[in-house]
Amino acid sequence: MEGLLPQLEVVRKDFPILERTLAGGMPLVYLDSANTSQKPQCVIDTMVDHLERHNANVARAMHQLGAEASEAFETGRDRVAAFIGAPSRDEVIFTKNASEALNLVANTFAWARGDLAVGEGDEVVITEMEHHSNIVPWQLLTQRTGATLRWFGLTDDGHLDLEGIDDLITERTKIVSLTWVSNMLGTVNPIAAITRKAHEVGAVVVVDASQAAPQLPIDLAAMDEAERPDVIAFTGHKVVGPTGIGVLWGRRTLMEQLPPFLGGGEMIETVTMERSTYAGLPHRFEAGTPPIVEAVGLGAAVEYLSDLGMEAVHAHEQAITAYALEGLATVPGLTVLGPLDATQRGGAISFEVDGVHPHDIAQVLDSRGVAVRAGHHCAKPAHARYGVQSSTRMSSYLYTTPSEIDALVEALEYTRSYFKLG
Amino acid sequence: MEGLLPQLEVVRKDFPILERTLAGGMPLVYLDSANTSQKPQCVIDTMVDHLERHNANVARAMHQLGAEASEAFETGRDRVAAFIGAPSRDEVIFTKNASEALNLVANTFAWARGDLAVGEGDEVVITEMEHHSNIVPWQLLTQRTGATLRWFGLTDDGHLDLEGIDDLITERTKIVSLTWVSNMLGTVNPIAAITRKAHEVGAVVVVDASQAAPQLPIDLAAMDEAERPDVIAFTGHKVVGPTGIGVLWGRRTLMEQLPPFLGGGEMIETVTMERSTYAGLPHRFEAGTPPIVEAVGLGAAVEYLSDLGMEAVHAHEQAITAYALEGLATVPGLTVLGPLDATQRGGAISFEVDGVHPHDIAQVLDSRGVAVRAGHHCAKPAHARYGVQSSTRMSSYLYTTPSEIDALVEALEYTRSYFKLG
Amino acid sequence: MSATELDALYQEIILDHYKNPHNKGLREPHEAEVHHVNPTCGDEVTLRVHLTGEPGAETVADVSYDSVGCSISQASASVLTDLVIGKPVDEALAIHESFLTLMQGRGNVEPDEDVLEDGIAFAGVAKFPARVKCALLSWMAWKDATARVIQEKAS
Amino acid sequence: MSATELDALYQEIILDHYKNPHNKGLREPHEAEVHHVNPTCGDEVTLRVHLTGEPGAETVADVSYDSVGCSISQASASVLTDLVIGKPVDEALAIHESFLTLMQGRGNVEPDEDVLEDGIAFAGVAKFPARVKCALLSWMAWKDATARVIQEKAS
Ligand SMILES: Cc1ncc(COP(=O)(O)O)c(C=O)c1O
Ligand SMILES: Cc1ncc(COP(=O)(O)O)c(C=O)c1O
Repeated sequence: MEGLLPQLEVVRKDFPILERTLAGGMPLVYLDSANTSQKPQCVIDTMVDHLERHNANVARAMHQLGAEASEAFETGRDRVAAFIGAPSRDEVIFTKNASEALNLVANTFAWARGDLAVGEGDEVVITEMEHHSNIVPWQLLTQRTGATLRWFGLTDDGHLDLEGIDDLITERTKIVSLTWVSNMLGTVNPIAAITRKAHEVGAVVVVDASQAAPQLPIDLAAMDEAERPDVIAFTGHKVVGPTGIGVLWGRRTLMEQLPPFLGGGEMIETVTMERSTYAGLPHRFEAGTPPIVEAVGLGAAVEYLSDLGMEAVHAHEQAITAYALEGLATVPGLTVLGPLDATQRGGAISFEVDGVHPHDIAQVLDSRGVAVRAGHHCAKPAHARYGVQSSTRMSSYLYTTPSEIDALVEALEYTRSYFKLG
Repeated sequence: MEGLLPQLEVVRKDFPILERTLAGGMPLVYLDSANTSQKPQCVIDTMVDHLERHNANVARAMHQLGAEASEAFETGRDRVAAFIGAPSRDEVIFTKNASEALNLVANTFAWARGDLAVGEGDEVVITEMEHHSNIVPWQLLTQRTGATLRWFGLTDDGHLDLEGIDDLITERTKIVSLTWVSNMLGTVNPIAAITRKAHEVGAVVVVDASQAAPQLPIDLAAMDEAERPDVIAFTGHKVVGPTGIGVLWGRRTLMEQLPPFLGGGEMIETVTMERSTYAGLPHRFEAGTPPIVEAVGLGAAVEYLSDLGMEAVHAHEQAITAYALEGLATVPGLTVLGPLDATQRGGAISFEVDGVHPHDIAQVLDSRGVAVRAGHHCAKPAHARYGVQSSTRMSSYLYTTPSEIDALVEALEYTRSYFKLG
Repeated sequence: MSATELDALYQEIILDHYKNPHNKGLREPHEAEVHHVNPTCGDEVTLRVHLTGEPGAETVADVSYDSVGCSISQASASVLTDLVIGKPVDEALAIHESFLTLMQGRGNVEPDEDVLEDGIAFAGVAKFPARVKCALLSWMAWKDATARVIQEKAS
Repeated sequence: MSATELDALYQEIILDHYKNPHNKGLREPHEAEVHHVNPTCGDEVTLRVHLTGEPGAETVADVSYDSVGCSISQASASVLTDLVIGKPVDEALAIHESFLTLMQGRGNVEPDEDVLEDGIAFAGVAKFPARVKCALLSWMAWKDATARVIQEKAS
């Protein structure tokens, strides 16, 4: 099959969990990577080496272990900056996950004064395909400031409905926040065009890159400034890195204007009992001990991806997704939610099967070793838009093979026969 | 020496980093544990096993890996709950560190309405010995709500000045937030008495247990309710656990009344584009993918401490601290900041040496393999109170030996001679 | 999970109740209506309770519901209504307790067929932590609704 | 770190400047005063700059400062003032650049004694990342203050 990662079988050996067998001796077919990705040995080993040999707190410590830990931690930041082509490495802020990164922006906007202040008459625009983590923070912001929340609807075939864009993005728009790649529909959104439009009216653009960073090559510095988002957020555990770390890249001139988020150690310049002044970027938004071993692990993770080449990872995802769409089309009663053209979408495919509830599908699949997700995938509004309450989602990644897709399709056939569907 | 951990040399073998040698072949003498603790092999191995064999997202995943990961994650919560004697395991909320835990409380109080609302005329009381992470959040809260920030001063010998307590804790007091054990002075504060007093006026009591949890046995359920804080916060990396995880224990009836902090995946009950409702504790305050492998590691860490016995760990700290205070007293020109009686303090000892700046002390110590911290230790106001701009701090832990203290004292003598101080 | 465990989960009784749920559809009269959601998967139930009799000695006169969800959650709602309708509230609560114990027993609790009748088919569910919530959704809703009616009557 | 590296860090010249700092104490006249802090350790410097001459061709007429900090930060302030006072601003900025390069070179940059004079004693500091900030504190303050004066004069 064209487009697959060269030496896929060798790549798979990098991921120890893929050797696991499950109950009944079933080999693991892991198709839940949009939920969280598996970790290559090099990421695990790098973390272990750090904990066993270089563990110390960073920035504050002047001894040799402290210097080693600080160097390892900041190298993690350099690598992440390189991974997304950040215009400046100081614009890379470590959070605990993508959700915190998005909340950081929404929460600080609530306290912003001057140009960035949000209040009555102002509007925040999101979309109906957002993950809850890119909906609730903006609900809280608008409820708390009296601003209005608005959103792009979706077309029947799973795209953003851009028809009303001129009515939606206006002089009243302060912030536009949207996902690059949908975790439910797989849709890849036209980030550059929407950003350009939003910038024309002076709005700040926040992009949830949680599903984009794992699969698309990103080069912020190479983007036309008018089309470059002001903030992007993603999460470590979906890019073969550990949990406990997320990334917020934010344009310096914006982030320097936003008030502090969490207050405490490391984010200060000076503290008296009466008042404090704050450190520069990135520390200003990194209160307390940062996720040190996680940044070290994330650094190794993005290095691993860069060594494979994000172009190659992307091509692999597209090949597998095309193959999966074909395979799923052969299952009677199965309907895919979202775009059907693999070249226009990411690797998460949500679907329904007539007559079987997603839970029951996932359960039977699991008995065959096939791990998928069932439920609303933290995208209730998008499900509601298509009149479904939940769906089953398969999501591939760089280690997914065509034969795993075959196993999924077979297991779906088995599910249908298990529940005695004609 | 009495009070030391039995089989200290065997215990030390649990910590791989303690075998390290530094530049010049110097063995590591790690006396910076109040900054971050070292990790036993069992914690590292548990994390590796999780990443290599059980990695999946939690709660959302219905497949076998998901069930294993959820079980491992929630077992981490059970273990932490047992470690502090939490009245209910659902009151244990995972944050990214102690700083986030403290900010979570301060930040949500800013949006609280009704009984918990904070505004003009209300007062928040802290102390002059707080870590910046327990100062800045309350500065932000009071600045943003128009409330007033007040604080306990310190006595010359490093204790809270409780003289004016009746004037400080009054009907106007909404929140009292203070540290259990000072990370700079070592002082152990009378938490029970202050909590009782604060509860009498209806104030909420927040306790920063970042330095207490590593060294004192804590049993919340056993405390008289009137004397039990409403919230305690601590951080994983100081209790031989990983970075990237902190703990907030909060009384259910309080936490259920506070508005949401971060919004997103897992903290919701239901989401529509217009509005959302929120999940119960602990999920209500755990937006997004939690620190999964970190919770698993932290669970192993507190198990490790419980197996040693927190009474024994505490006795060890006290024995080492007493020995260190004796040793430091022999160094000419050295002044300890904080209480001089080991039974009344924790294991962090900050000091000054006439004629040498703390940076320079730490540097020369480091050339002998002795790792200490120099600076303000995120406690600028406490330093200012004693008229010093920075200090050197040694901090021991359960793996510290008397001969490491000897090495410190010797290295301090060497420092004096290096800088040609009589 | 082996095929046998799968069969233990999806007993015929469960699949029958799933395909032909009893007492589904909201009915009058009722004194309380509650709406419960499983936040992880989105399964939902709206459930009504109608109690008759003197305070302290009420009887479950009717339970009706409307729901979306998987086979386990649908079937357990159906079984619930069969078990409690017509029973004194005390006895119904005891059945609830017994079902809860079975579900939380991780597969180590022996169900009592005299008490749980068709409910014993759910014994296999207890081995699937992720599905226990599905089985309990309507049971928790029923307990909540019943408690509300009793509290209201008392006040 | 070996004893030799320690000696490379604490060169006699540095300890001399530390014990007898040049130009310490705030003086008049000045056109800008800045206050810089090293957030990690708390070291502080207040620094004043007095420039003379035509816009575009200013001379550093005076630099004075008050500071608290370690031997490295104190000595580097002292050396800074020796190096820049009396120099044309352009030349002083070039010296600044050269000192910065030395400090950020991780020990791989060969210092030019003709340009840096006593400043070459700081070559050993470059190997200690945690101390580089100490050495740069007053230099950054000076550049900041100088930029402010020039900007003010221009506007
Ligand atoms: C007393 C005290 N409070 C709070 C903190 C903050 O902990 P963290 O940096 O893990 O958020 C620390 C440690 O740095 C501490 O010693
Ligand atoms: C599109 C999208 N946004 C945000 C998130 C939240 O990421 P996290 O749970 O790591 O905060 C996810 C994943 O769960 C996602 O898929």
